[in-house]
Amino acid sequence: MHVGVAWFLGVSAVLFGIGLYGVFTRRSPIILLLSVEIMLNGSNLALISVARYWGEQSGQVFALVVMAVAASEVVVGLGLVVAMARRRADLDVDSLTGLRN
Amino acid sequence: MTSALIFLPLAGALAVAILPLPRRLTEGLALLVTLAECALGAAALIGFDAHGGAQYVENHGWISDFGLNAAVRYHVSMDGLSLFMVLLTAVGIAAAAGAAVRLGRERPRAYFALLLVLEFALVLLFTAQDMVLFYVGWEAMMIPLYVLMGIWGGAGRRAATMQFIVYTLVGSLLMLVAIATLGVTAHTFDLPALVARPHESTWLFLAFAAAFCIKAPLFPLHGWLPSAYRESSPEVTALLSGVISKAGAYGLLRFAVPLFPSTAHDWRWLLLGLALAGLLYGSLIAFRQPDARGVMAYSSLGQMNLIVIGIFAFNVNGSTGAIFQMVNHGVVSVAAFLLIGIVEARTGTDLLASLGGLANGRPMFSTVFLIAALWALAVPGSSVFVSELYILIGAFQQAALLGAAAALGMVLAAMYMLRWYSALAHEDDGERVPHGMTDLRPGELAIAVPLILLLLALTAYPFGVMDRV
Amino acid sequence: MTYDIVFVVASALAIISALGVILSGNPFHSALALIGNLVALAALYLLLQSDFLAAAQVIVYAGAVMIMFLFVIAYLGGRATEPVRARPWWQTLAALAAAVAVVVEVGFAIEEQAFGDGASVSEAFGAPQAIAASFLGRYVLTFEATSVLLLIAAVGGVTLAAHRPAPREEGAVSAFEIERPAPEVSLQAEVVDALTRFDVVRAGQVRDEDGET
Amino acid sequence: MSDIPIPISFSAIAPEIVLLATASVILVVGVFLPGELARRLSAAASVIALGAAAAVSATQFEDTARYAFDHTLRIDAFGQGGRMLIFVSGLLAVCVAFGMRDLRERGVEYHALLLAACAGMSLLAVANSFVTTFVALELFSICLYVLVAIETDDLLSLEGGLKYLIVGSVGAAFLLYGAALAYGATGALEFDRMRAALSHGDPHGVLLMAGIAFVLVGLGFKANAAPFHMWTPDAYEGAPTPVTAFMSAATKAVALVIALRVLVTAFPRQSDVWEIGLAGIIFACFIAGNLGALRQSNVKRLLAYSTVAHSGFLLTAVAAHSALGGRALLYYLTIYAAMNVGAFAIVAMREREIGRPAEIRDFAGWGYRRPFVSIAMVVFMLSLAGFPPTGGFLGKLYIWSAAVANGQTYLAIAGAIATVVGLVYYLRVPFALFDRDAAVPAAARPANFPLDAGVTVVTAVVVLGFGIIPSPLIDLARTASSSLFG
Repeated sequence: MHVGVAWFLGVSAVLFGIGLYGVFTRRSPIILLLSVEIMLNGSNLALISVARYWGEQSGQVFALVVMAVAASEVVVGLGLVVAMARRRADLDVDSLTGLRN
Repeated sequence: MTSALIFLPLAGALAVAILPLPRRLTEGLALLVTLAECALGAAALIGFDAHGGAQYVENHGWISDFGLNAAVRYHVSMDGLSLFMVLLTAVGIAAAAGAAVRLGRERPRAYFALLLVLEFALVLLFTAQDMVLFYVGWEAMMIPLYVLMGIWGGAGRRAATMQFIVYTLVGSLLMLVAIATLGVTAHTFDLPALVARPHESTWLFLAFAAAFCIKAPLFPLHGWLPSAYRESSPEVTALLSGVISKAGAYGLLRFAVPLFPSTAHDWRWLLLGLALAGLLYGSLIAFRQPDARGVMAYSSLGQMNLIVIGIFAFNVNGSTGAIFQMVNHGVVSVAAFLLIGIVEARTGTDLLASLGGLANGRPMFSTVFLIAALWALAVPGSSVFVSELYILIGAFQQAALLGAAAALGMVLAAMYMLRWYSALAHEDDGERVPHGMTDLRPGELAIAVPLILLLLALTAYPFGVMDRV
Repeated sequence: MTYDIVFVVASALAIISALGVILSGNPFHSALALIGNLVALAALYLLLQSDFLAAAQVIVYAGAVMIMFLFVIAYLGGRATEPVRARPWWQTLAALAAAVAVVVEVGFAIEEQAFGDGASVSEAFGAPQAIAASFLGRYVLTFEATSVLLLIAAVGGVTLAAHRPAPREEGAVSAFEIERPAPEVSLQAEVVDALTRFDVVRAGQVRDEDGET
Repeated sequence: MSDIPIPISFSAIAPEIVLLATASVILVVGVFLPGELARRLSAAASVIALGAAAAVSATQFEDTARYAFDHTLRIDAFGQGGRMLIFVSGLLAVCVAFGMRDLRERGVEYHALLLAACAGMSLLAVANSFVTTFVALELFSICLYVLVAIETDDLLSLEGGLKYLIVGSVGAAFLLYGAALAYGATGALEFDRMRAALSHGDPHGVLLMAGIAFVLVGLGFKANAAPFHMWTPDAYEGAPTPVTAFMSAATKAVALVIALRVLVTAFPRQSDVWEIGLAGIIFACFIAGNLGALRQSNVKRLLAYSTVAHSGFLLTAVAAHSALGGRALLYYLTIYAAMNVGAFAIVAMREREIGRPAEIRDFAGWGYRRPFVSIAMVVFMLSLAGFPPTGGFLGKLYIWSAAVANGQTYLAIAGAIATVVGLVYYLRVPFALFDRDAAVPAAARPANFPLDAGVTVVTAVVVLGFGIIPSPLIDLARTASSSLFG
C-alpha cells in the first residue's frame, strides 16, 4: 500500500460528510458550530494534501486563512449563543420557532 | 398623429391625477380629454387614405441594443384595422367616462386617471408595430384594468380580479417568451420585418394564440369571463366586452396569423372547432342566464368566437366580416352594458326576474334598449347583420358544415336577445323597479344617443369601414 | 512503512473523534472530541510536510478556539446539553443520505482521477519562511483581509455578547415584542415545509414562547 | 511559487480602503461620543464613505481590465459595476436605518459593520482567486451575521442571526471544499490559471466536476438559491428591516456576480455540465420560492421567498453565460436592488408606525392615508411581478432573451410560469393597500420619515425610469459585461 494524496482526500471527504451529517441531525447550536468546524477541517485537509501533491504553497496559505476564518465564525457564533442564553433558557435550534409561519 | 393619439390620454391621466380639482372639474377634464381623443381619431379617419396601407408612421429608436443587435423601436403606425380599433377605443372610453360621471364614482381622480391610462395602453397596443412595444401596451392595459376591477368592483371583486389576472397572465407571459425567442432568432422585434419573413414554429404560434385567445376569449379559455363581467362596474364591463376583447382578436389578426401563416393554417381546424363550440355554447348558456349582465356576457363570448371563426376561415370574406364585426360588436356591447348599468343604478339589480316593464311609459328607455337588442341579434339590415353575413360566407367557403353550424348560432342569438329585451322591457313593472321610475335623463341620453347614431351610421354606410380594412 | 502506520492511526483517530463530536450527547465531550480530532489532523499535516500548519493547528485551534468553546459550554452549564427530542427518522435518513452522497461522490472522483506521485518538494516547503514569504508576497491582500476579518469578528462578538442593560425609556415597547398570530397549518403547508426546510420542528408542534400548540 | 514581492496596487482596492478606514474611524471616535450624536455622525460618515467608494469605482469603470496582487484580483468593469451596485445599496440602507430609533444604542457598530460588509462584498466582486473569494465572502458574511442579530434585545433577531450563521457557514464550507477539489484537479487557485490548466485534455474530470458542484452549492447558499435557501426567511424576518433591505440587494448582487465570474472565467469548457446543474437549481428556486411565498402573511417573509424565486430568474442569466447574459444580469440586478430596497424601506416605515412586524393586513387601506408611498409600493410589486413599464419587465424579457439565445428556452418558459404564480402573492399587497372595505388605519406614532420617503422616491424612479428609458443602463451593463467576456 502506498499512501498517496488520494488517501488523504478520502479522509477529508469522510470528515466533511461527518460534519454535514452533524449539521443536519443535531440541534444544539454549540454542536452545530462544532460540526461546521469538522467540515472546515475536512476541507483544510484536502487543501493541504493537494498543496503537497502539486508542491504548491497556495493551499497551505489558504488553509491558514481558513483557520482564521473559522476562529472568527466561532467568535460570532458563540457570541450569539451567549446573547441568546442571557435571554432565554432553552437552547435548541428547533425550538427557535419565533420565526416561523 | 399616432403619438398624439397615444399620449394625449396619458397626459390627461397625469393631469387628472395630479391636479387637486374638485369632483366636477375632474370629471369635466377627464371627459374633455376623452372627447378630444375622439376628435383626434375622427381627424385621423378623415385624413386616412383608404388604399395607403400603414399610415401616420412614426419610427424612433427606443432601446438601442437589446442584445444580439435586436433593437426595440418606438414604431407606431395605423392601417385600417388599427385605425378602427383606435376609434372604437376612443368612443368606448368616452362613453365609459360619461357613464362614470353619470353614476358618480368614489375617488374620481384615481378612477378617471386609470380610465385614461387604460385608453393610452389600448391605443398603444392597437398602433404598435414593434413586438416589445405591443407587449408593453398589452400588459400596461391590464394594470389599470386590475385596479378598476379590484377596487371599484362589486362584492366578489377580489376573487374575480385574481382569476382574471392569472388567466390572462398565463397567456401573456408565454407570449413574452415567444416574443423573446422570435426577437433573438430574427435579430429584430419589428413587426413588418418579421412578417416579411414568415416563421414556422408550432409552439411559438400556440404561445401567441394562447395569449390572444384567452383575452378574446376563445372557448374553453373563458373561465375568467363570467365573474369578471359580473363583478366589474358597468363601464369597465362595457370596456371589457366592447374594446378589450377586441384586443385579443386584433392580436390574432395582426400577430398570430401573419407571423406564422402556414402554422396557423395547419392549426385552423382546432381553432375553428373551438370557436364553433364557443359560439354555440355561449349562445345556449346566454339563454339560461338569470341576469341581464350574464346574458350579455355569454352573448359576448359567442360573438367573439364568431369573430374567431371569421379570422380562421382564411379568406377575404371571413376576415373582412370579422373586422367589421369587431367594430359593430364593440359599439353594441358598450351600449348594452352601459344601459344595464343605468338600470342597475335605478333598481339596484340586474336580475331579469326582478325587472321588467321598463318600456311602460318610458319611451326613451324602450327605444334605446330595442335598438341595442336588435343590433345585438343582428336583425337583417343592420350593420351587425352585414358583418355576420360576411363571416358566414367566409365560413361556408371554408366548409359548408361550418357555415351551417355558425348560422345556427345566429338563430340562437336572436332568441336570447329577444328574451333579454322582453324580460327587461315588457310585462308589468318588476318587483325591484321603483314606482314611477323616470325615463332616461338628458345626461344618460347624451351617452346612449351617440352610440345609437354610430350604429345607424355603420348600418347606413358599412363600406366606410369595410373599404378601409 | 512508518508513514503508512502513522497515516492509518491518525486518520482513524480523526474519523472516530469526529464521530464522537456529532454523536455525543454532552457538548463538553463533543468539544473534547474535537480537540482530539484537531490533534489527529495535525499529525496528518505533518505527514504532508506542512509543519507550520500542524503547529498552527494545535496552537491556534486546539489551544485557543477550543478553549473558547469550553468556556462557553461551562458558562451555559446544563443548558448547553441537547434536549432529547429526537428528529423525525426521515430527517436523520436524509442527513445520512446527504453525507454518504458527499463521501461517495468525492470518493468516486478520487478513484477516477489518476493522481501521480506528487511533486517532489524541497525541505523549505511548508516551512514558516516559505509561508511568510507567500503571505507577504502573493497573498498580501488576503493577509490584510484576514486581519480585518478577525478585527470585525472581535467587534461583532463584543457587540453581541456585551452585557447591556436595556436602555429604553419607561413604558416603551421594543419594536418586536408582540403577540404573533398562530401559524396556519395545512397539509400543503406541511409538505412544502418538509420539502423546503430541514432545520425546524413541524408546524403545529410546540411553540414554547406562547405556550400554544 | 511567486514569493518575490509583488507590487501593491492601491488603486485596485481603493474603495475597500476608503470603507475600512472610515469604519475604523467610526469605531474609535464613536467610543467618545454620546449615543445619538455618534449614530448621526457615523451615519453621515458612512454616507460619505459609500458615496466616495462608488465614485472611485465609477471613475475606474471604463478602465481596461487588469489583474492585481498576482492574479488574486481582476479589476474590470464587470466588478466595478457590481461594486457600485453594492455601495449604492449600502448607502440606501444607511438612509433607511436613519429613522430607526431602536438602533440608537448600536448606531456606531451598525454603520461600521455595514461599511465592512460593503468592503467585503466589494472585494468579492473583483475576486479572481478562490482564496480571495473565500476571505471576502466570509468578511461580509460575518458582518451580516452580526447585523442580522444586532437587535440583541430581540430574540427573533438573535435567532435569525444564529440560523444564518450556521447555514451560512455550511455554505462557506461547501465552497471551500469545492475550491479544494478544483485545486486538486488543476493545481491553481486563480480563476484564469485554472482555465489555463484546464485548456487541454479531458474537460470533464470527475474530481473537477465534484469541485464545481460543491462551489455551486456554496454560492447557492449565499445567493439564497433553492434548495439552499432555508435560512432566507428566518434571517430576513429576524433582521432589522434596513439590514434586510441591504442583504436582499447587495448579497444577492455580489453572489451572482461572483458566480458568473467563477463559472465563465475558470470553467468555460465545462459549461455543458454546470448549465444543467444551474437549471436544476433554477427550477428548485421557482418551486420553493413560489410555494413558500404563497402562504406567507408577513410581508418580510413574503419578500424573502420572493427573493428565492428571483434567484431563479437571475441564475437564468448566469446559466446563459454569454455577454448578453452578463448584460441582462447586471441590468436586472440593478432593478432588483432598487425594487427590493424600496419595498423594504416601505415595510420599515409601516413597522415604525405600528411598532411591530408588518403583516399584509397591516397595509389594508394604508393607500388612502399615504397615497404616494403606497403608489411606490405598487410600482415595486408590479416590477417584482414583471409588469411593464417597470424595469422588472424589461429585466425578465432581457434575461429570457439571453436564455433563448443560449438555447435554453425551457428556462424562459419555466420563468414565465413562475411569474404567473408570483402574481398571486405580489398583488396581495396592492390589493391590501387599496382595500376599499378596510378601515383606514390610524398611526400609532407620528410617522414622518423624510429619508425613507427619499429612498422610496429614488428607488421608484430607478425602477420606472430604467423601465421606460433603459438604454443608459443597458449601455453601462454592456461595457461591464464585455469586460468579463473580453
